[in-house]
Amino acid sequence: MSKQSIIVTALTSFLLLSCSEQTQVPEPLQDGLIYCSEGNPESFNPQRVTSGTTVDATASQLYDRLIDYDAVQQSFVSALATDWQALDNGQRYRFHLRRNVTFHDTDYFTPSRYFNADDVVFSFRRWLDSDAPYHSVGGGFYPFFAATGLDQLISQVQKVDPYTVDIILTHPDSSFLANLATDFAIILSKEYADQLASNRQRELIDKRPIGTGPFKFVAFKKDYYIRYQRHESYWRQGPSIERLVFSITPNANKRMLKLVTGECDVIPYPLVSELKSLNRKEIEVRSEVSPNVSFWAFNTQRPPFDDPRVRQALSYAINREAIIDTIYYGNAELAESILPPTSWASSDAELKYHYNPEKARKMLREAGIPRGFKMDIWAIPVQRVYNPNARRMAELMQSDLAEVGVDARIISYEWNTFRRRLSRSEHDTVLIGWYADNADPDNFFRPLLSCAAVASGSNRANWCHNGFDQILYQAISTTDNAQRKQLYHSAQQLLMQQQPLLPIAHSMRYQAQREYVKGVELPPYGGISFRLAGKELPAQ
Amino acid sequence: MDLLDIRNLTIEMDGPHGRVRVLDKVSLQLKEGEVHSLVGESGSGKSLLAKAVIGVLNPLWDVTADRLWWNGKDLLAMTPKQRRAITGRDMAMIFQDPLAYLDPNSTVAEQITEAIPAGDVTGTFMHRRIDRKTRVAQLLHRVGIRDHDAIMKSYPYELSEGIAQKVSIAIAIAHRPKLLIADEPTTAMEPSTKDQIQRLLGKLAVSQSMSVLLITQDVASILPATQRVSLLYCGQMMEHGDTETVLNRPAHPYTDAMIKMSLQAHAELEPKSKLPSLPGAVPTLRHMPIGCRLGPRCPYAQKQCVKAPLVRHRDEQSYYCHFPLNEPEA
Amino acid sequence: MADIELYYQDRNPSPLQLVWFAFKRRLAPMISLWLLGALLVLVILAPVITPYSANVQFVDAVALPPSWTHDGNMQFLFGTDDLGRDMLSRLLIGGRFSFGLPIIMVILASTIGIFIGAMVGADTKSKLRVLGRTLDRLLTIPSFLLALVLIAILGAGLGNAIIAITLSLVPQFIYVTRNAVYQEWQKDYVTASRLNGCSNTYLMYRVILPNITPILVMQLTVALSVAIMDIAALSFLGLGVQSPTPEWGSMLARSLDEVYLSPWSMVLPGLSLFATIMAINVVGDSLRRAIKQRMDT
Amino acid sequence: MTRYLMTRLFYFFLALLVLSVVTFSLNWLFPGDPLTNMSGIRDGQAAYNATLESRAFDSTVIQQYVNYLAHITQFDWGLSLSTGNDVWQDAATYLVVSAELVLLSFALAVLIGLPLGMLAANYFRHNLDKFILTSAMTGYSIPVFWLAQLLILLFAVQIEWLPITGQINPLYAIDSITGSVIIDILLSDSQYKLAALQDALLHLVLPVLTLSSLPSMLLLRITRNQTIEVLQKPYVKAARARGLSQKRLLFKHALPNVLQDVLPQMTFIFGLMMANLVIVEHIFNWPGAGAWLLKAIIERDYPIIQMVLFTLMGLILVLNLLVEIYRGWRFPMTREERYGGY
Repeated sequence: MSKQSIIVTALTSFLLLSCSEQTQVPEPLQDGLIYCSEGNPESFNPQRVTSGTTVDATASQLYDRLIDYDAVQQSFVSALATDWQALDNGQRYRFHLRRNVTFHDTDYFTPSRYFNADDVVFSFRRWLDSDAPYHSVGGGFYPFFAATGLDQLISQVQKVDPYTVDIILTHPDSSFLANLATDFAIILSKEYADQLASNRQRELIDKRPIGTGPFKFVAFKKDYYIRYQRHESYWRQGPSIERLVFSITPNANKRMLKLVTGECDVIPYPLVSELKSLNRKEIEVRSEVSPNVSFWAFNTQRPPFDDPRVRQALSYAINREAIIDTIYYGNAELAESILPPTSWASSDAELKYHYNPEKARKMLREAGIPRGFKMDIWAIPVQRVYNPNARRMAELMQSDLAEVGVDARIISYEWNTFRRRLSRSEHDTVLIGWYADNADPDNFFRPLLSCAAVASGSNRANWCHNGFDQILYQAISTTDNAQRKQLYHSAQQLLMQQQPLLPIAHSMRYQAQREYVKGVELPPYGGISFRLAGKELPAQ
Repeated sequence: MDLLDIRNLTIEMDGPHGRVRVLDKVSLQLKEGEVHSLVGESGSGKSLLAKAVIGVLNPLWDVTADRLWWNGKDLLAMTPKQRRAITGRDMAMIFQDPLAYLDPNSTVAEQITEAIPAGDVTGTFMHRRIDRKTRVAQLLHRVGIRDHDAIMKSYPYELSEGIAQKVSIAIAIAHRPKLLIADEPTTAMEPSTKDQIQRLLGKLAVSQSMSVLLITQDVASILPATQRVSLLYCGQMMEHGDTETVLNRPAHPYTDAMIKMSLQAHAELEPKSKLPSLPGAVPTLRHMPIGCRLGPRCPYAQKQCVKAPLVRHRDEQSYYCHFPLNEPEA
Repeated sequence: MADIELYYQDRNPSPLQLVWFAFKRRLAPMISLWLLGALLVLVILAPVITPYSANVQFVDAVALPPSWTHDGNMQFLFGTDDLGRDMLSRLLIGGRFSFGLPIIMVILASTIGIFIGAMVGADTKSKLRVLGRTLDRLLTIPSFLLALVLIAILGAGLGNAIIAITLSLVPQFIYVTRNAVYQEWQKDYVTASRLNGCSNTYLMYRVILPNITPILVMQLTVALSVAIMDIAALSFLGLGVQSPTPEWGSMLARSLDEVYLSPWSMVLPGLSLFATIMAINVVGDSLRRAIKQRMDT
Repeated sequence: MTRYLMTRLFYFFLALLVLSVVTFSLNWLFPGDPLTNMSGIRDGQAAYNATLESRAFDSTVIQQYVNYLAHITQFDWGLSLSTGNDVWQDAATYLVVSAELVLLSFALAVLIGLPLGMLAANYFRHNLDKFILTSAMTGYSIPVFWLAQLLILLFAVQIEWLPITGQINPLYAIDSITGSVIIDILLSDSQYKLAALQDALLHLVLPVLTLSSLPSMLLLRITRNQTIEVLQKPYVKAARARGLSQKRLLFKHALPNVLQDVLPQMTFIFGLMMANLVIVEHIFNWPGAGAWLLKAIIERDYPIIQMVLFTLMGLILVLNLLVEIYRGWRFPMTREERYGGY
């Protein structure tokens, strides 16, 4: 064959290839699902983080917990623990473990035994015991457990027999089981950890994860994708899809367009109003009431934000109604307190900080803040349940602040850099938020504003108030809900007076997906789960 | 039949100041085997005439003629393809500045090879290659280049002007044309080279038995072998006819002036004689005189000259003038 | 001037004038030039003629379409953006950053570049030749990459972007000036002037510069379109102008989130950018053609 | 030719050397510790003192530069400040991704620009020429980032022909071995190579189209103007007087002479593509060097910035060298040494 005819043949086949009418969806696309996540996971171990992005990518996909929380039944249900009892007046919990649960079998690890008590003890000691060999891997920092005080609460984790574990508390705590059911309290494989340790590759435990969850890890390319494969011998009903891909797409607009073109099957934090105006029948937008709050935290360790009068004045300067309208398009409720009104502990607090630039100006003058005072607003670069567009919110606030003579600058970094710098307290103020990991009201207070949370880096206001901590401590020591409600009420009063942060909104949680996607539910607490995910492609 | 028969050829173009007639009703006949010289100052339109014949005129210019015949066939009525079959085969052209008219990025061999008729070389690929090479060498020999091997490999910018013109001629005669148009082939050359080229052209005209239309600026540069001569001024034909007759007994004042000018350059003048040049300068396209365009400069001009003169004939010569010189005594 | 010329007139227009005569005969470049002039006036007068301040937010008029559409409102001619800011005011004020600033940057860069280029070009001794040849090669690196390097050093922000783009434009001016001066220097008329005893400074400013002005003017238009494109691109990538300052590139970037809800917020800045660059390119291209025409005749 | 080659190589390496001096001095110009900027090892890390010594930071600047040169000739660009990975190891796939994109776009630009430019020139002053020229001017003036967005809205969202981001649908599970998605597909053991290839090609359309728009239009204009100029040259007239067909005239005589002057512009066009690469990769989420550079600039990851900039600029120089060598070989007239240089 002559050179020319080779070229011609190649060209024609190329054209045929690219133009041929697609008669059937190729198999990899039929049994695979793409979730366009909003950012990179920091690690593949949720124990080490508080960021929702990381939790989404890991907790429910790769791992299981001892117990789960059923939001519909509002009760704890069995997971890796088949049943449990509270002993010794609530100071000791005994867990009976499930048998025949397998860890992931991947090309980097092949488990030789089933899940047992050793794995539970190893997983808990990782964050509990600073002498544990794996404690310091990845920095030795476990913010959720530090912020909730779980690392102080649990005094010991004991293996009773291969399928029984005892957890001993220092004192009874009404939020203990709730915290245990969160996405952070996951179970790792001790056998894998030992294998890594003998290969001197300990740091790989959080990079190439092994768990018992419905999916196993395949590959991660930073900024581009995470690939998962179905765990064939999952212990309970698993997904009907073979492959799961997290396609990392930080830009909200691009995420929406990719959903429209079918490059994404499911997207979080959609631009709801945009999608609705598109009005496509193959796209479903789902919403769920979600316990969350977005707020503007002042770094109270930096002057002049250490002065409550400044914080109050700035709070008066912000037009929060306008924010609800333009940023949330009305799909949110103005936050009176950090505790959402859907919580049982919520009491009707009165909105104190009405938009009042006059008053703000006056208070700032009294506090000795000169006109043209410069400050930074750090705006999270990703969309969150509680804040669909922090940058834009910051722009709104920028002009509100200009109104009272404050010159605000907006700062934004890539999400992980942002979190790193934030935890180093480099910010003046930050627009961020929180969504609940469990149903306990304590989850809104201790991880966010306790003194322990200052140390763990999740207290964005760096605000440590002993009286406030005292109230929180009292509230978790009792199981009497009426009494707790009373305590949380006074905590909120104190907050409103001190104003370490300005609560902005409680938002609905949204998720958009192609209509053929089944089984991807929106849990009110915690991250997204693809455990039951499936696809029902229309027949060709 | 005339090889080339031109009747009332007119070329017009749109200039910045309106329509300009750059060639005004020029007629010219050329017989097979004839050496014909076309004389005119720069801007007289002699190159335009040649380009119109060969068909490389700017396509935006309007060419009209009562007759533009090649061997009895109407050139203007031909399709470009038919025209191309004649151009370069039956007629060829060489130019004033040979270096500019050779492709700077092809070797001499490549450019000559391109001109060799496809029918001349046959056989297998290798045969054709060798054939071509010998043909190129032959052609180079014919134009008097001996060291053909070195020249063949050269690029035009490596050649001297004389050699380059010889190469141009070699390209032109590769197809054994019936007519060679030589557009001021020696104007810018130094005397010795000029002489060489002129002799080469004369020799080729005889040995190849082809007609030559030689375009020159002055009467002195016409080939010795010239049989007929034409004089153009500002796009108008002034006079044409048998070389002997025209040069010895010019009818047109312009011819007269041209002859005297070349004599002035070549022969020593008698003392006190008047300078035989025409007064004034060649008019610009913008200020073209009406009627006989020589009018403003002609020492014999009268009112009548604002009307273009018709052709008149006298023995072996034709002229366009109301008041011819050297009229035979009645 | 009279229609009939009785005598051949002996005008001696300057090279720039000659180019201008050739330039103004064509329609498209003249329209473009008028457009640019109008834009310049608008941009200079922007603070006076804008109906509102660029950053004031009308809470009750969020994402209002332009006035000519059904839902539009004459109060906001080009509509408002997602925060309720008047698009017209933002576009006009944005023009100061997208069009006005580049003009200043180009003037700065050309002053520096032409000065250095003239000095280097006048240096006929070959001492600097090796350096010059080396720099020629480095000059093939586009200005946007240089601007990125400078941004990497200085950090993002408007001021830094201005410095970065200005500096990155300078080498092209040096290059063009040097070559033009060098070529001119070789010409016979310069040699003649030198033989007449003109000083080098005199030669440079009175003999050579007028002759290379058209080339420099053309380079100015090229640099201007590059500067506009670069500052818009930097702002689009979030490395240039920071919010709330309106700039066409950054307006474009932030409009992407609501392409569907308010398409005009994406179309208008993009169109302004496109029209401006197009006009400059048309002017530059016609200049090039006019210069060529002058040199051919 | 040998002399020509030697001087070109000399200037090439000299330019490369100047470039390395620039990147070397960047380490001081960037904020922070020069050693950290250079090696990616922060003060306080265990390896810091050892690096201090191995990078000759206890010696003179000249020594440090020589040391730096030794490191980069071994492709040791230090560690990334944000991930701690070896920069060059990470770079390999990023660079190949970009190379694929750039080569395809460059090829497309040449395929569009050259023929259309010659076509326009052939129809000089006809309506076709005016039409092509106007479209070229339009295409040349559209900001790349706006064009990308318009193309996405048209082809991906409105008529749903093409995907928007990435190299391939990640569900095909093609491992990124070389970085070039087409090669990776061919290397992979996937059962769906054909479908994957089709998907990858569809993913390529928009980025390639966007990236090649400006260069192709620029090339078109340059080619057109140059062709018009060449077509008015005496030797073309002479060739026409030899009865050559327009086709032969264009391709045999005009094209080489047009190329002679268009070729040097190729380097410039290539440079423009390198600049636009950053924007295009950012918009289309391509895991290439441009997007990587942008991220590094935002995150102030200096070892990466240095490495990518040096490589991109170095590539432009390499192309410049290749073009010069080819030009000198194919068009001997351009070997200016024959005239003693200017």
